Amino acid sequence: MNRIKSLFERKHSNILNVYFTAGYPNLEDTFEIALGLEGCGVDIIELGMPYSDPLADGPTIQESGSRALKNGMTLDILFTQIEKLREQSELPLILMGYFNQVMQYGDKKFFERCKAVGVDGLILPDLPLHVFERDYHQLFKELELTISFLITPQTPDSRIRKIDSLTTGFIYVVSSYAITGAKKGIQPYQIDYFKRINAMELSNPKLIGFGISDHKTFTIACEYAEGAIIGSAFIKALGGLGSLPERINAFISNIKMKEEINS
Amino acid sequence: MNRIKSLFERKHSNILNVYFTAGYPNLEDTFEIALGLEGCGVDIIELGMPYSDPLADGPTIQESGSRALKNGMTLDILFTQIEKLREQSELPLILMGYFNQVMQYGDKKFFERCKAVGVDGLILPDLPLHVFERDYHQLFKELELTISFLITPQTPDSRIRKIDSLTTGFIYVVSSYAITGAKKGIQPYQIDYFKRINAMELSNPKLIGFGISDHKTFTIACEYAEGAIIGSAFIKALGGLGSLPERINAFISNIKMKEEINS
Amino acid sequence: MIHPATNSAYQVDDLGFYGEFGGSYIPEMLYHNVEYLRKNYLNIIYEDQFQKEFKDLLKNYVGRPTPLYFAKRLSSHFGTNIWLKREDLNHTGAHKVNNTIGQILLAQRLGKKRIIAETGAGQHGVATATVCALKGIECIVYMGSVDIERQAPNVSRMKMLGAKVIPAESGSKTLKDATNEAIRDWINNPEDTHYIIGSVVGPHPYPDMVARFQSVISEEMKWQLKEQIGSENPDAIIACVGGGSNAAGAYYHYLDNENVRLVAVEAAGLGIHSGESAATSVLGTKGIIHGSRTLLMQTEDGQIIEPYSLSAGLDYPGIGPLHSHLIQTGRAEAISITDDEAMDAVFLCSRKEGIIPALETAHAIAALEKMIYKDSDHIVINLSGRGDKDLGTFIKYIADHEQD
Amino acid sequence: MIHPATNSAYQVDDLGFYGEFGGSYIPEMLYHNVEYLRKNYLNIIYEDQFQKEFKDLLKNYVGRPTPLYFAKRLSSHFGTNIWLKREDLNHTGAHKVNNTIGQILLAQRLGKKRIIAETGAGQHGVATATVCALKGIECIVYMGSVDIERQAPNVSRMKMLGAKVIPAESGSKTLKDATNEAIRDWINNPEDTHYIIGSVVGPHPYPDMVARFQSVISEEMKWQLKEQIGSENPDAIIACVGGGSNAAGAYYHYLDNENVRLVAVEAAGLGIHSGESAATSVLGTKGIIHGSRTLLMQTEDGQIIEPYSLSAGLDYPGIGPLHSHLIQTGRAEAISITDDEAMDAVFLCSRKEGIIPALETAHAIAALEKMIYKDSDHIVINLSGRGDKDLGTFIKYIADHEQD
Ligand SMILES: Cc1ncc(COP(=O)(O)O)c(C=O)c1O
Ligand SMILES: Cc1ncc(COP(=O)(O)O)c(C=O)c1O
Repeated sequence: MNRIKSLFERKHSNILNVYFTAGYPNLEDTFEIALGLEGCGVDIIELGMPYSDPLADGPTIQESGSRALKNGMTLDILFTQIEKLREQSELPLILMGYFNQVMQYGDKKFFERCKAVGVDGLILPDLPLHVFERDYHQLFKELELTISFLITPQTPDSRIRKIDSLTTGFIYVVSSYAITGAKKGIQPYQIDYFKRINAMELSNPKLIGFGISDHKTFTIACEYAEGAIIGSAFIKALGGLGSLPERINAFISNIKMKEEINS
Repeated sequence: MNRIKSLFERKHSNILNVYFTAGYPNLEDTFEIALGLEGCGVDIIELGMPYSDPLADGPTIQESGSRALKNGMTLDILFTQIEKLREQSELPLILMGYFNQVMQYGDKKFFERCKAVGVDGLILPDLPLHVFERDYHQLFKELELTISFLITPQTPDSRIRKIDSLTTGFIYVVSSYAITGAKKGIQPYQIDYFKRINAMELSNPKLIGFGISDHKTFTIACEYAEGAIIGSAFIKALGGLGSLPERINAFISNIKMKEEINS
Repeated sequence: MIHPATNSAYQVDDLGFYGEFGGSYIPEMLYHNVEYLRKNYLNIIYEDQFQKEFKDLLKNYVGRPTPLYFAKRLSSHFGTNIWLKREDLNHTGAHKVNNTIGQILLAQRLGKKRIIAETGAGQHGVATATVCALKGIECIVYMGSVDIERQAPNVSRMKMLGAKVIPAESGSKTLKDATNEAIRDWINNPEDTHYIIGSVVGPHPYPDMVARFQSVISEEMKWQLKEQIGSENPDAIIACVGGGSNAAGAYYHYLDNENVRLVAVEAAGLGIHSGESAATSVLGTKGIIHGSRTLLMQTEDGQIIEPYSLSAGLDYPGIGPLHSHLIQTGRAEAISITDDEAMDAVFLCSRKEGIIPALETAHAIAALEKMIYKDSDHIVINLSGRGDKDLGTFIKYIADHEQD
Repeated sequence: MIHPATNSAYQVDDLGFYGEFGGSYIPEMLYHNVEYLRKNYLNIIYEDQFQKEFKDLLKNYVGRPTPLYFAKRLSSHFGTNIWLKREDLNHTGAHKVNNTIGQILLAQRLGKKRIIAETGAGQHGVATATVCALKGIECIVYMGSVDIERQAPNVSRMKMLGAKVIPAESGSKTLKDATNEAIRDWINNPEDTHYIIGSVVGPHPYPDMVARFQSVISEEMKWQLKEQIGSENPDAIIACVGGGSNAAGAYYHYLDNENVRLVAVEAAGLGIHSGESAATSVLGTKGIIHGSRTLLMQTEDGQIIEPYSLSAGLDYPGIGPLHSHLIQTGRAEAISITDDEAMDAVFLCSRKEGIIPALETAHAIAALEKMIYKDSDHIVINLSGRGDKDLGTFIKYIADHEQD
């Protein structure tokens, strides 16, 4: 069974999804960071495929992507790294990236390779819903890959329902108008929005992303969804002092307020 | 009798008219230069009234005018200097300047003052013929001042006749298309032009000016006219080495080829 | 004047595609605004009141119609009949303002209080800052820091007009990156902000909308040619293609008239295969950039390649989806022109016609050197802009080449 | 279109005088050329073929008619109806080209092979270099070395157009001195050279001839006003006056219509009586400059005073004889505007209308602050040129004032 699906069957709250850019800070760090996160009790790893023009990301993630590309990261290397990771880890693993990368690799070939190396799901923020439905819905079912679409405070209800019907895995609830890493804290209008979404009683679980950076924002997000996604804040932490495992540990402990680790 | 008229009654060839800017190189040099020129046997002195925007003059004369103005030269000072000069010299004296200076001083007042201090004639290159005829012809007669108009290679015969009829003193034959000081040597087309003018048998004597700078050009000019006018070349000499009398002497000797001096 | 789409093989379809190019590949954060635009743009821009205001501003503010000028000395130089469509005479000095006038009227009707734009050569930035000043609306322009340097006069103009110019420091620090930043701004400010894209790029409906606003160029060409040569149709229309808006406008009313050759001129920089080029139609493969599926310069791994051209307005790794379609179907011919060839054309046009063209435009003029044509042909070059903004580049080029 | 003089109190008389101003105070070396011009200019410029070519170039090359644009936001700022006559939209960016087009056609008919011009702001130099390139004729432009520095973009443009720019180093190194040098050049080259004077100054027939070429401005205004407000006549026409050519053109067809107020705006530099000014109508007395009797800034001893204005195109110690006459007779009102007032108007017009005016033009806009007018008035400001050439000055001004 798909690792993401089974996670959400097992666990319904406080799910922590951590994003990081593959190949950052160093080309071969992917492996160590993933295992480090697993060791800290993270639930899902969202691996960013570094891209030259990441429209939907903020400067921190863009910068990490540029570094990764300079380090020599390619999709082939990334798939090999995931293959190796899968020898040691059964953590749910999502690939996040831009659709141009998929097209240029060859769309079918790309998704099949995902499956083969042990990727569980995809987030492709610029893949249009109708293109997915028309071209890939069936394929994803066959390959047992999940797809997570985003919703925002501006997404109308009818579209949320449509997204809910196509999403497998979880719905990515964009917390605000701000691109990843752009703002701090959670505003009242966001709470209203979370409540509105909850009231819709969607069939998919939800993870809240964008602007989740610390224990406080993580906790609030978890009140209104099954869990949350942390991206920029973790990338920033990776650039800090200490050894890689130390940095990871310190960051995740902070999010979970220590006592939760290994719980 | 007007000193210029009497000069031309007395002398019909090799007349040397030397121009210099009043107040250059130093404000009070006017006196010494004029007497120096007289001492060297120059026939006419053409005193330039320094002007801010001397359209019809070349850079050498413009520069000397700027210096003279910086030295503090004004029309009143100039008239006073001429008055003083007249105490010692009976050399024919012409004032050359732009009509704006005359207008601003007050035209009648200006010409009357000229007469009073002992100026014999005027050259006002931008005073239109018809304005002279209408406004000043009669006055000049009364004041016994001469006026010298210019002719150029482009002046049509009919206009030359008109100029001849209004001119008193001499006609200023502009030797070429070049502004004072602009070119060197006398070209064949200029000789043709001089011959053409001579063939017209004008009633006024003629002095050739513009581009007369040395013995050779002076000699050629004197073949085709009663004499010539030297301007820029002399101003340049005034800026040279040695005492003022030495410079003047050296320059005029050169023009006359020495033996002529005091002849 | 602009008209609703006629039946045409070269018009956008319902999903925003020209053949296989176009569409709307955007993150959800942009969906609401883009979808709202898509649903409403035709209704809004063909409203009587909109059309009246649009035409009035084009006439009385922008100075349209722009002349179609018979370039006598260029014609005899090239041995054919050359007509220059004088978009350089528009207010602000290029065709860009046709589009910004349209979009500011649209933004007002959408109730937007804040305008963002990207700019390469700065002409679109100036044209946007201009219409924002005209309407008293806040204006933010993103511009690559490399372009800020090489198009300094336009940066000064934007500031004079009260716009805020924000440097884009990522990637090649040129047009592509400025566009990324503008899109991010829009994502962050979806409620009060309208994004005025400056070319026929971006997600549907931008390419179609911008082409419609620019179509006034070919609309005028038709009656102007009729008046001057007795026929609406030239033998060829040449235009430079950065994103492709001036070309789209110059082709628009001739798209279905296959007797009229359409020539799209791209920047080959230091040479098409020099590694420093922006010749997308040769070097590009199908991909997605700024929300649109189109020809795109990219690596095998789908990373967008940083383009190069001396000209800041052609320095873009993609082309508008319409142009990908026109080139793919053979409707348009693509020609690539190097920096040096473009500079030669700048001097040629300046010295022969007393018109200093924009460096972008010069690429279109240079294309004549590479085309086959007949003596009797009537060829229209879309003179997309004036070269004032490029004087620094020109003077530097002269100085560099005097040293050689 | 231009028409032969009608009976008018404000037209030049046979000797070239407007009342007591004008005439032809020139050295004999210039007589032949000026006289030939005087005798023939009307015949030449009213030839059918000349008019046809002139109008054709104005339309298809220069981009005329220029719009008469209702400036909504400026109007509400000033509480009256403000119309901008958009000479900034002409090819090369100012009214100057109306005259150079006319004079180059004249020069061709005179068989001249070499053109000289003086320039202050560089607009006339650019306009001259432009028409010389258009016709393939050699072009030499004299420009004060101070102006070369403050109008650098125009110097680059002239070079691009193939003209030779010669610095004038005498006097204040500005427009007056450039004019002196040009006149000297003409004296030295009377056979093959035509001197294209850039304003309504110089010996007769220049002031009248230039005014006629520029009169197309008011000719268009008449039908444009008729079209837009139902009457040919505005309540007032405001124009800046350096030499006065744009003003002459804007007034021309209204000279005899005393219901139309004519407002002439001069540069007061640092203040009319600061010693750094170019406010000729206040500071000037009757005198002769560049062959014409007119109002002139001069010392008691008749030395011409070096004028000052931040604006290179108004930095002239005289005004055209027509304007001296209009001001002396009370037909025109003179208003003086300081550098700072003009700069405020630059910003005002840029921010309110999206039009960056030339620094010269800004003086005309600023005059509204000093005029009395009614809410219901229709006031035309002649927007003589665009401010691109002044960007360096503007940016420096901002920087200097931020430091304060
Ligand atoms: C004068 C000029 N021409 C052409 C272009 C290229 O844009 P497009 O291809 O959209 O016409 C630009 C872009 O800035 C420009 O300024
Ligand atoms: C834009 C502009 N306006 C006005 C002037 C002043 O000239 P005139 O008084 O002849 O119109 C100039 C002169 O260069 C100019 O460039």
